[in-house]
Amino acid sequence: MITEIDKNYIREIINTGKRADGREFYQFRDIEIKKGVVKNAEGSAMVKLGNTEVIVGVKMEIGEPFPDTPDEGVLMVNAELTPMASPEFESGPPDENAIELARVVDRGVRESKAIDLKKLCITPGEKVWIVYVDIHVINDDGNLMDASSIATAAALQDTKIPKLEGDEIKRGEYVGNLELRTIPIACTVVKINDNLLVDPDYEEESVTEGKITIVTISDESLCAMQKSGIGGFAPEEIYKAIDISIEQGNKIRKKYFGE
Amino acid sequence: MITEIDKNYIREIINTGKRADGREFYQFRDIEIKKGVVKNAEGSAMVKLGNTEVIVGVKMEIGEPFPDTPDEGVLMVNAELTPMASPEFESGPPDENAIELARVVDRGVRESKAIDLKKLCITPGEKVWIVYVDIHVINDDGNLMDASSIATAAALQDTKIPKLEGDEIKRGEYVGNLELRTIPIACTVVKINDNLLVDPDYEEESVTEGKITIVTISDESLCAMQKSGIGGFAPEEIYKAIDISIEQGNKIRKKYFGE
Amino acid sequence: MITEIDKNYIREIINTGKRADGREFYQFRDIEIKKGVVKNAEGSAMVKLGNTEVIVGVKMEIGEPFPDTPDEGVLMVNAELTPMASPEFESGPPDENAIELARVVDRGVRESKAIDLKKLCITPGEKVWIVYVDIHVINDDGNLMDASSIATAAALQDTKIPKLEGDEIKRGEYVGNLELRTIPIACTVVKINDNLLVDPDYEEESVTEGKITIVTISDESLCAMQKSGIGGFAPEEIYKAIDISIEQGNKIRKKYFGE
Amino acid sequence: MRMSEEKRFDGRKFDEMRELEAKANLVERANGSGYFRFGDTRAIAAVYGPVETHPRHLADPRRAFIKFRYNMAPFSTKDRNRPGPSRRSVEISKVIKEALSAVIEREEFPRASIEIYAEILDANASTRCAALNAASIALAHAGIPMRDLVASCSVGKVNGQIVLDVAGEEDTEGEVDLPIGYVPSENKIHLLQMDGIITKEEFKKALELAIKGCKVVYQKQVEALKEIFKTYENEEVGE
Amino acid sequence: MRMSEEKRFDGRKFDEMRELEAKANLVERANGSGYFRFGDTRAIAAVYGPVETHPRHLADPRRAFIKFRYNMAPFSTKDRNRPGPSRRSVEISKVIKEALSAVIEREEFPRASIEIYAEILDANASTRCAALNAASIALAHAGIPMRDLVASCSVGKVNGQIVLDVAGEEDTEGEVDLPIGYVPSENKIHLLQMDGIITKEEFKKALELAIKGCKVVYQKQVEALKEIFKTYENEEVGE
Amino acid sequence: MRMSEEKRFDGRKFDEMRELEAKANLVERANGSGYFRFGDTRAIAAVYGPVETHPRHLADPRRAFIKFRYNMAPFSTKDRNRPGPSRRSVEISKVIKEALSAVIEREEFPRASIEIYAEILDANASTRCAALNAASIALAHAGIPMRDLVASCSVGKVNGQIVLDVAGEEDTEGEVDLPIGYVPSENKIHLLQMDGIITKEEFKKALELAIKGCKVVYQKQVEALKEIFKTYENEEVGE
Repeated sequence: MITEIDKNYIREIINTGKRADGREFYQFRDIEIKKGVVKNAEGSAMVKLGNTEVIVGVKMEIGEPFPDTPDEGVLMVNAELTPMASPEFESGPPDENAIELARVVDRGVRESKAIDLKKLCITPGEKVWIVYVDIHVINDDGNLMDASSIATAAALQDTKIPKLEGDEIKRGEYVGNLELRTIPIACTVVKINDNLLVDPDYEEESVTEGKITIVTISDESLCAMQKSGIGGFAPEEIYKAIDISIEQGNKIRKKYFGE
Repeated sequence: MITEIDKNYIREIINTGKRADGREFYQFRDIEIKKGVVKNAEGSAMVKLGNTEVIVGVKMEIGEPFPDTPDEGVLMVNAELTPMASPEFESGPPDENAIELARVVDRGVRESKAIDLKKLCITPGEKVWIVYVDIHVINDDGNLMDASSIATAAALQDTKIPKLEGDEIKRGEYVGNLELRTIPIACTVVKINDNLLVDPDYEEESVTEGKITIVTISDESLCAMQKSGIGGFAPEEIYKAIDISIEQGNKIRKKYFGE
Repeated sequence: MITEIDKNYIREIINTGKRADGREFYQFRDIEIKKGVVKNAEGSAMVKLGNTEVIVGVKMEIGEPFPDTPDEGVLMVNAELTPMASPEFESGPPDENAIELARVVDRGVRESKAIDLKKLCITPGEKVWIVYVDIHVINDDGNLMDASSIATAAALQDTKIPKLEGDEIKRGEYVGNLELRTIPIACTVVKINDNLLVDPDYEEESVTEGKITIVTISDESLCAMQKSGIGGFAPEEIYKAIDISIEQGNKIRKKYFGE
Repeated sequence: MRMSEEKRFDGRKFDEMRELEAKANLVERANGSGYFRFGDTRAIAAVYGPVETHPRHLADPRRAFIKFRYNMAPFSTKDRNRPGPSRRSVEISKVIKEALSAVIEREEFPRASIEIYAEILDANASTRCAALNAASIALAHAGIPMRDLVASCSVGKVNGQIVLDVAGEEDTEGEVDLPIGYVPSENKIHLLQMDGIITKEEFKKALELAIKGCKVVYQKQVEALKEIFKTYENEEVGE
Repeated sequence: MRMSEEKRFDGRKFDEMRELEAKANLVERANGSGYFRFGDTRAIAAVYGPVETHPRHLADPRRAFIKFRYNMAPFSTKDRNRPGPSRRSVEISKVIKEALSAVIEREEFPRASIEIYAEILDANASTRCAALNAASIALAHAGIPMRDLVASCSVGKVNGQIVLDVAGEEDTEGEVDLPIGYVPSENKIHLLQMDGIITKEEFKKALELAIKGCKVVYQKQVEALKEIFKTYENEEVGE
Repeated sequence: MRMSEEKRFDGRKFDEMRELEAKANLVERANGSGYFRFGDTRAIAAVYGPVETHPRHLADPRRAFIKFRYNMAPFSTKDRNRPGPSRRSVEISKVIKEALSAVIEREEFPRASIEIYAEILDANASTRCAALNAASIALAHAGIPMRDLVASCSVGKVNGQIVLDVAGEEDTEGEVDLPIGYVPSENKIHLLQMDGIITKEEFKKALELAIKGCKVVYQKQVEALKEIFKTYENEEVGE
């Protein structure tokens, strides 16, 4: 889709210390977050990063716990790169990109212990809440990872626990909110011509020399990381990327999550 | 398979008010129905419409009811367009044509309430009869929809309910017949050069400008409809197609189902 | 992979009564058997026939019995022709060759009654041991069938039954060995230019005019047979192949299985 | 509120639709996109094409190959909808594809493909109608030559009464569901499915009501397209 | 009726087959078709080809590619048989394909495919034999050049006794099942599978009985083909 | 033995790895192969290529297409691992593929494919590291031009302590798992994943320890390759 000429142009601008859309290296595109966008979901959020748009819906279902954690609810994160969102996405079961996206978002929520899964136990060993987080990509203009992570945090914050009558879920009636103990936010740092940048758009993604996604939480510690793409990072570059991610995470949590 | 020259020929004949095989527009090909053709099935029928041949077998199995209808048996209709039946059919899971075929036949049986599913409950909420209707296409010379619908009605009429000992089905011993409360019969009306015709053969199907399948029941009401193929119908054409379908349904029910 | 010139060469040598690697017609390549090669398996064995290498691991799991044998454990044999083992193998679900391999090995174990499945019942109708035999091919230099059969016998002989605490398997603690009542050994006889040979290597397999695998047991009776490949056998050739298989089976059982 | 002789569960009149909303241009990466809403039922559709046909043996030397996928987002339904195609979604995709194929000037793009994807974001009945409406807008927005738009809505029979645009309890308790796809300029029905027992006379009444509804939908579609093309014109003028 | 020293569960003698039936020309759309019945076991087969090979990389520049699918109709078994390939059906498809490949003059159609499909309509043991028999008839009916037909039947060991054409209780209670595919003109076995414990001597006796059975099957196959080709001749004369 | 202030569950020091073993040339049919062991964790890898790319539309006119599959043998885990890809194995395959792609001189083989397969034979933590190490050896053994080998190991945080090469109870009870893939000649990290809560300072300490471990791994890889190439030289000399 993107020619070598375009790619060279993107690299050249970055060499001058700027980006094609005028942003600073450590500046996100405009972020728009709308919660409660899906009537049938127990929680939902739409997030736009520039033209990138992702909808996350949370469904609460009843199911069995895992045998090794009989007193805990279950978190399931799934991502669909719908063929609508990009000419490069195809119908069919999730490919390696969709699986990686879902698993990195999953680890951000799981490892940060943002959800107290023990509170989602109904009958130990038998019946627990399953929290399905479904990431649905509407338009891919780059940095799906961060858009999905932010939308997941917002959708979980929006999530209400439905009323139960026996085994039946009374959809539309709720007993309370799903409590979030911390807000995990992913920040993806990419390298282009040895410069580090945040929130790459689709064109910038085509020229990255490696990406690293770092999920930070409210107390500034890290809870998940993932290097992806082709290209390596020197240790100092990773330390720098961590600093950037902590700063961006704090900004986003403050501005959009009331922290 | 069919050349443009052949197609033009078929259209030209129809313009003269006739069909390539000499039939009237509202005339089915010869219908042959044989019940009880499969020893291992609880009910079965072979139907030929001219060279089109379909075998439907009904298997009665024990299973769980759907949660929202705990006191009702389950109807499952499945169609296999076996690769034997046409050079256009391929091995593999049912494609959109097989799925549509099965679902329209299913709706004809289900919506007509031909089977009293409540009578197929064994233990409410736990154990019910599952009625598997399997449509197996042997040769496709057009109008699989009507052939399958007629064969399904005949196979269901042929079906006996097996004896149960605890959870075990005593195959070959029966406690009675599966009662049919009405006989749903599909009639497919196609449009060729603005003429309406019934029971298209394979060659006619290649030149249709839309099909509409209408399932009628014994009291002349409709229980299911499906427009398929590329090409639309004016409202008056649909009303006409309904009249044709009621008439053909009555004829078939009278001649082959003893009504 | 193998050219017609190579194939002619292989055939010509065989016409002189010899084989490319100097073996006799009824001589196996060097056999190497190592048991206990997988720490996490309840039983395992690596077998090399020349350069052909197969690892078989046995895992003991808890599961439900089949409804028609409520008091018997379950044997499951599965083979993976890993894409590592040959340029002709592909990733993905088992193809017809992998399925045939697993099923012939399965029949050798099952029909010989080598394992007393009744001893693997824990709670009749509810809980039994499932014996998973997984054949993992590391390098295919021909005659996977016999290599897999020998490795399966060795791995089963190596298998220990884990300790149970309630429903939980205490991995690494054992209550005893899985007893083998007989040692089923497959011997595959191939025909090349009307000569019968055992243990074909990969190049010889490319010129066979049919294969027959015969599984013999300790008392010299047969428990499974499978003709495969394109090419037929006269009855006398089959009788000869049986004699060869009994002899080879006895040799292998004596040398490697202490019989 | 119960259904009475004059009003429905949700207070609408028998021939009254839910609130409608139509938009174009929502998916920047696509060649065209559309959005349609019936009350709480929301669909978004995007069009890619004409593009090369893959795999090649599907290419038709006489006309464009039309690909259509109807898909429900997992969170769009009361109980989570398992991702991946179902028999239901395959059937719906087929009938919508056929309705759209009939209005697209397919002969303009021999050997090429036009790929159309519709996602249901929220489902409260008539999702196939919303998908078809959004897809029609998306095709027009992508500049794909069409004889006309397809407008779609459904009618039902609830407590013996023919009603327009079934929703909520009407959907689960209704006796008949009849979605149609209609092309106003040709007065032709291009999508029609029917479930449930209905007499010939009732059917006639239902179809007439559905056509009335489709004409309202059509107005909404046209307005959304006018809106977006006006924006484009202004942008050009502004340049 | 129990199996005695002289008779079987169903009253047959040890070397007696069930009623056999063979027919050709049942599937009008196919290039050739055949039908074979052992008692209640019924198989129908159809042949398409030679046709172009898809996907192309499967094409063999020296000979025809042979495709064979053995499939049981869901209603053909006592308990419903779930549609789709099983490990069992994949293995059976492979060994039947290999038996047929050996008799088809594959070198006559380089790069092409011959596709053979067999459906089991009713199953009471020996379904793979019935499928192979029906497929042989179908190939000959399609005019595919073959060195000979393959004839197939099975023998078993039941209560220690070698019996021809196992069926019913013999199938579930038997100790050994031995299906073979035989080419009479060459006295060659092209399909052979065996399950269960048998001595070398018993095996010899069993194989001889199976070959005897195959020769009976072969006669039936040849008669069915003669019948159909006679019909064609008469039709030509009549024209 | 419990983890104390000085020792770990298995008696190792905090910065001590398990026994390492590296070998080349184990899969005769492949163009190259390698083996790597961390204690009880064993991986074997094989390389085929450069070969033609299938299906063709995946071919890249500028560089080789790299295919990598990480797979656990079903018997390699405590509970049997169901065959076939899992979401976990797909993700691991992706990140290892990317790490290897960065060091392979892909531009040398435009349009071609290099296929790399790694099998875990026995699993006790760090399986992805073992697979990456074995694959690096296999690529070098196959003579595929590379800028350097990738060496991989993991560090963890267990009871608040940063430890090298987690294993056994440390894997199930640890707070953090951090596998890295490192290219010594360039001092670059090419694989990095992290799970669990860690401060920036702890992370720095962990990464430094991991790099130390990778350097040890690298020595083992180089020795294995020297060994095998020495054998080849001797064979040539001997001829």
